[in-house]
Amino acid sequence: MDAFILSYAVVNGLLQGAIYGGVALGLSLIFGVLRVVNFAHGSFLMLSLYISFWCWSLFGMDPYLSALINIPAMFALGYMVQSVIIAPLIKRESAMVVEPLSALLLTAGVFLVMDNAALMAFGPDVRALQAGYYVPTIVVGGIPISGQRLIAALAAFAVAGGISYWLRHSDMGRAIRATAQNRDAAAMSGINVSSVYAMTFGLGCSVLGLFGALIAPFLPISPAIGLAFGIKSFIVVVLGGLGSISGAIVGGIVIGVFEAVASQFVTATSASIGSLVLFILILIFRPQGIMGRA
Amino acid sequence: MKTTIAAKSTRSGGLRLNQTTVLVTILLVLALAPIVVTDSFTLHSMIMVLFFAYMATSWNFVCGYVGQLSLGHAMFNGMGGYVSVLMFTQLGLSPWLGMLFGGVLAMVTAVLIGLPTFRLKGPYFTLTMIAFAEIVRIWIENTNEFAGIPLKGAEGLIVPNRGDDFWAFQFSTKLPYYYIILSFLAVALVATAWMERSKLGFCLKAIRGDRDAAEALGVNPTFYTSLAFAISAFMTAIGGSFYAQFFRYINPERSMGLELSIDMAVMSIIGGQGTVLGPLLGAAILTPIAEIARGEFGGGLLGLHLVVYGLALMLCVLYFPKGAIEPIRKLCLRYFGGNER
Amino acid sequence: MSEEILRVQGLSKWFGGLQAVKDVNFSMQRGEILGLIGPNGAGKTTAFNMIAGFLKPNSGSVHFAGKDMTGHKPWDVCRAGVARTFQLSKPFGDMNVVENLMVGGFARHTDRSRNEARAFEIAEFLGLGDRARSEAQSLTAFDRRKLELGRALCTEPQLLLMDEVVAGATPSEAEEMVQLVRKVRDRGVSILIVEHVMKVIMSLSDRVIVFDHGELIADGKPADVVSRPEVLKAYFGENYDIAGA
Amino acid sequence: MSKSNWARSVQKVLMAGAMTAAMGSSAFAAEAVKMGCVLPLSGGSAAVGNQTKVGVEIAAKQINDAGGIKSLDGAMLEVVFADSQSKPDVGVTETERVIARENVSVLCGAFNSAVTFPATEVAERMKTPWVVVGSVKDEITERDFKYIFRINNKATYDAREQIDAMDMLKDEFGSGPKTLAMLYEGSDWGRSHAANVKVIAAERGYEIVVDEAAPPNQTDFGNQLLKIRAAKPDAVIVALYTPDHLLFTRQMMEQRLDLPFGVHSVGGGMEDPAFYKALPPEAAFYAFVQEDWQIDILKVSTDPAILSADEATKAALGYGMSAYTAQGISAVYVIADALERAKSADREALRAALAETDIQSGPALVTGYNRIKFDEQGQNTFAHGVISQNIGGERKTMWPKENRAADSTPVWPVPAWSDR
Repeated sequence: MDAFILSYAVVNGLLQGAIYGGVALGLSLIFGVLRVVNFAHGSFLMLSLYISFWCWSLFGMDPYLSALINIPAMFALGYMVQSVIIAPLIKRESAMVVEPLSALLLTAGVFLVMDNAALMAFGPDVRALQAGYYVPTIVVGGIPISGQRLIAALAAFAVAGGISYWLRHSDMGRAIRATAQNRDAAAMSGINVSSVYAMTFGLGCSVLGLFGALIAPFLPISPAIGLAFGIKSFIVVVLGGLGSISGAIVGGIVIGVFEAVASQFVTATSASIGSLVLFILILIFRPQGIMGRA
Repeated sequence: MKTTIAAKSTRSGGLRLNQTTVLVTILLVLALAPIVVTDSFTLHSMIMVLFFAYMATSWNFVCGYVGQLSLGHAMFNGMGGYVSVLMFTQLGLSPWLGMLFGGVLAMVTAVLIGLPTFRLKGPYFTLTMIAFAEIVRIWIENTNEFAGIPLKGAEGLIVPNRGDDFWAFQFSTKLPYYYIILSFLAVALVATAWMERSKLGFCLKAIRGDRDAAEALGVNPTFYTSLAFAISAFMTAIGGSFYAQFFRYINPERSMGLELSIDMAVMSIIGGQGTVLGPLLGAAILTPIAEIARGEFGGGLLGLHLVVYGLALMLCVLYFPKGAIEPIRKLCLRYFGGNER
Repeated sequence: MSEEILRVQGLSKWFGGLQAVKDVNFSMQRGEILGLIGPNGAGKTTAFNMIAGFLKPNSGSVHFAGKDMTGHKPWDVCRAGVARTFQLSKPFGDMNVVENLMVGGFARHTDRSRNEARAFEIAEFLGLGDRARSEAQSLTAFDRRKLELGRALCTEPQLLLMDEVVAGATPSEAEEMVQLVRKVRDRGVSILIVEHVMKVIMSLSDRVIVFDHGELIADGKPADVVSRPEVLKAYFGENYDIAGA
Repeated sequence: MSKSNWARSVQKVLMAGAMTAAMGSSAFAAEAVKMGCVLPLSGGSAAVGNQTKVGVEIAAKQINDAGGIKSLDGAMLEVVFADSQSKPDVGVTETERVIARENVSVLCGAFNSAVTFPATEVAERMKTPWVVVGSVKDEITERDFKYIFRINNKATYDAREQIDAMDMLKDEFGSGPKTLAMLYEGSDWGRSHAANVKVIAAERGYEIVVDEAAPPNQTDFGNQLLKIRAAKPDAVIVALYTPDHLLFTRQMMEQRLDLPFGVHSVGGGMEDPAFYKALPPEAAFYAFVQEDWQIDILKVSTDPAILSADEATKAALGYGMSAYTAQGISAVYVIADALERAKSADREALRAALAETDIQSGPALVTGYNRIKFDEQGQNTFAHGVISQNIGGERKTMWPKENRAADSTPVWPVPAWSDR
């Protein structure tokens, strides 16, 4: 393994890993605040990709520009899913019937409905959109870097930073953090918990709205794409620490670089088995993840 | 005859007799059904319903009672199928024996996996089980040969046709398969009913209710969950062998895929997890939905039945957390009186 | 009243850099009700959990009826004859009162009908006889607490560890609980009770031990112990010490 | 999607009604012949299944419009579609259903080898003839079955043809690849193809330097591409379905990965019209594609049935015929041919007629074969793939040489990205 190939692998892994991390941000945020593992996470991304596709295909809208539609649309959808589907469960839970798996099952139901409704509505065909212009590939030290992927990767860092800042410095952000730490105490100090939950869910989904627009230009879109990203996001988030914003990015990069480097030595399939093993080991021995607090 | 049994049990008002009666009645009706049903397709569909009922019951045996959501049970199904088929094709061993080896392998795997993972709570456990099952599936899909055993990767295994041969577990008509899966299901249901009343059932429910309190009451959670998990894995593996023999073909994608695990879990949950008859009810409701959606709409409405699954799952979680069996049970109570089932 | 049922020697526990329990020694006689008191954060619950097997001590030992039980798992401790109740405990869902009680019975016997009969008996004993077939979830908070006690009794303990039995109870409920605990003792069960409500401790305990900052600072008759300056200081702070001196 | 399906079926019913009315009372006498068609209409291979379905519908409509099966008093062909969901057990159940319930005379399908293999066994047991569409697994026609017929290639043919084409180009131009990389999807089709290529490549003296399976629905091929770059093979053999093939091709272009003797795809994504709609044309320049039909047949053919089928496909799907559509059309014409000769919709008679099939002209040969004739195992021994090269955005047949059009010249070796 020469140094050039190795550094190439690391660059690939960084790019892909940051994208994984960006996609996983919402999952981590939602878990951190609501303690809900959103099984339908990938489905939201799938839908967001389709929105970008249709905007382009029907109105010729630039995929990056379609973020302006995706973000509010996904926010609204997330807000609705939380307040219509999940909120009744949380209300029931506070009435002492605690069933920790119910939320997972609910979102699994959302996943089944969304993925298959997409199949019914859009058909199984693979779609891909082509921007009218060509985002150039940059060559650094002989290593070609896809411009589109670089944009998405940089956006992941920016969004993670932005959310962290916002959580710390805005009123809503402080309310969200307070609710995450102690729901009942937050409610007693006058925070509208159900609105915070819906906001958080909407925010988590709107991140997917952004990334849908950012990765649509280079990713083939089909109803099945959601699950592929969904499972990757679970791995990333568990690795980084469920609920941690920076952890999502770190987890994404660890997985990205791990798979990129490992697949130069073994087959890519073995590398993906390796990342699943890593996932299990983390869950068993350090369930709080790399960045999570014990 | 059925009515007399029912009447007697109502009079005696026995707490458990009611459930036993319902169970026996259902099994009797199913056993007699082929007298009326002669059409081979209907029989085939009924075999599929019983098969899924059996799989859901196996899943329920541990997950329903201990309150953990395993989405990795398909792995045991695959093990059962692969071991019995490979022993048949490589060693000429009858699948009737091979399935026991498959079951034992699944049991051992279940204990090895269960020991570290059953400590994990809720979603963590679910995700870990998905990961384990995916590892096994991806590994088999990409392994043509392992230690001299031809696993044939994603291509899958074929069971050579031997015609009508009991020892080869092959029959030219559907009827034998029907009675085989029906007896498997009967055993699984009786085992569940027995387990529910035994120490094991009480311990599992206690662990589901409050793990710390259960420990304080002398329940070793690791021991009892592992025991139930092993039995559940064994039953699931036997189902995998049946599947392999019935279709005479298995591949990793279908036999070990996430979709089968979701089917098993969703059927149990919608029917009523942690009850004896819930999974049977769930399979009886959901399997035909898939058949009808396919039969009526052909390819017109792709994925319709899965949308229905998803909606049913959400409705159940929100409004019938104990599954569809709960309202039915209440209705029965109102009309037939007596104690709870 | 001479046989020693519990002996705790040199028990210590650290959490990170913090020592929650410091070299504690005490013992209990068979048939005794021992009260364990102390201000918040004194290490009562930690010591309690180490005896019940939920925490492993860093050093020291716990002997039960002459047998070393140090670091044994909760279920083994239970089978050896030590039961415990929790400050916050949920009844087991989807099970009625009798079935909840039967879980305890299975710790010692596998015979279902025997356990069922015994569970009914305990339900009567607790005054829950008329609710024996009710869903445990539907009980009032206080009945749940009694159920919690009943489950522990069904394991047929020789020693019962009770954690805050009357927290949140009304005065009349507290009185009922005190009577129940006495009745339990009359059945030959020794009881170690952690409690905040002084009145309960004073009326129930044969003897009281006091914890402060992880150390055992007093051991004696309830009336004697509460008047000791170090106990008053632990409860009311330095100011009291100055004022009283 | 579903809307257009509805519209189409309504249209079909209306057409059939009008037809029967026009033909008077004799048409009422002839009972329609039912044929079952098991296809993956949902699940992983749904895109392909739906293209095949369109082909089957078009061919059935053409035959019915032309007066149905003449030897059966103009009996109409009625196609019963069944969805296998790309799953073996569902495929078997559906086969059972259309045979027992719908009482079809003949079946076709089911694209996925994993489905076709057990489903054809049901057909064999229930003595119903089955015309295999799309499945290439060798064993399907190696079981001494009497009722199973396959028009298209076996898997081993596909692999051999790819290497044959390389050998041919080597002879023609005096240079060719020595080392090969293989990248294939990690399920049945990709893996069995790779296994076949390995055997044949070794026999012909090629060295496999990269051997990578990819689980379906990848989100990134950067790692595999890098591995190929590091191993510096002369050419790469690709067997991927559409989504992965798209991603691979796009990233290969972005990364400017040069291979002197190009990309050799065994079809999959590169024979799917959706593929070419989704990429800039230059991404697939100079790629070789092995397909189960001749892509430029529409330029060669003058058969009105084939030309109108292409129009009908465009109307239904928005793009012209693909290998999958063509295979659906071919299967229906083979069945219609057998029905004409059998003069009966009886399964036994139909089986006998299928076994005697010897078609040398007509729309059944839309896939580009010279002849359809089954051996005693039911395999069409005249099946062969066609390998094209993408020249300026157009796939031109290069192999077999006989099928090459006059103006088609292979570009060999292929130019580097920087020279394009």
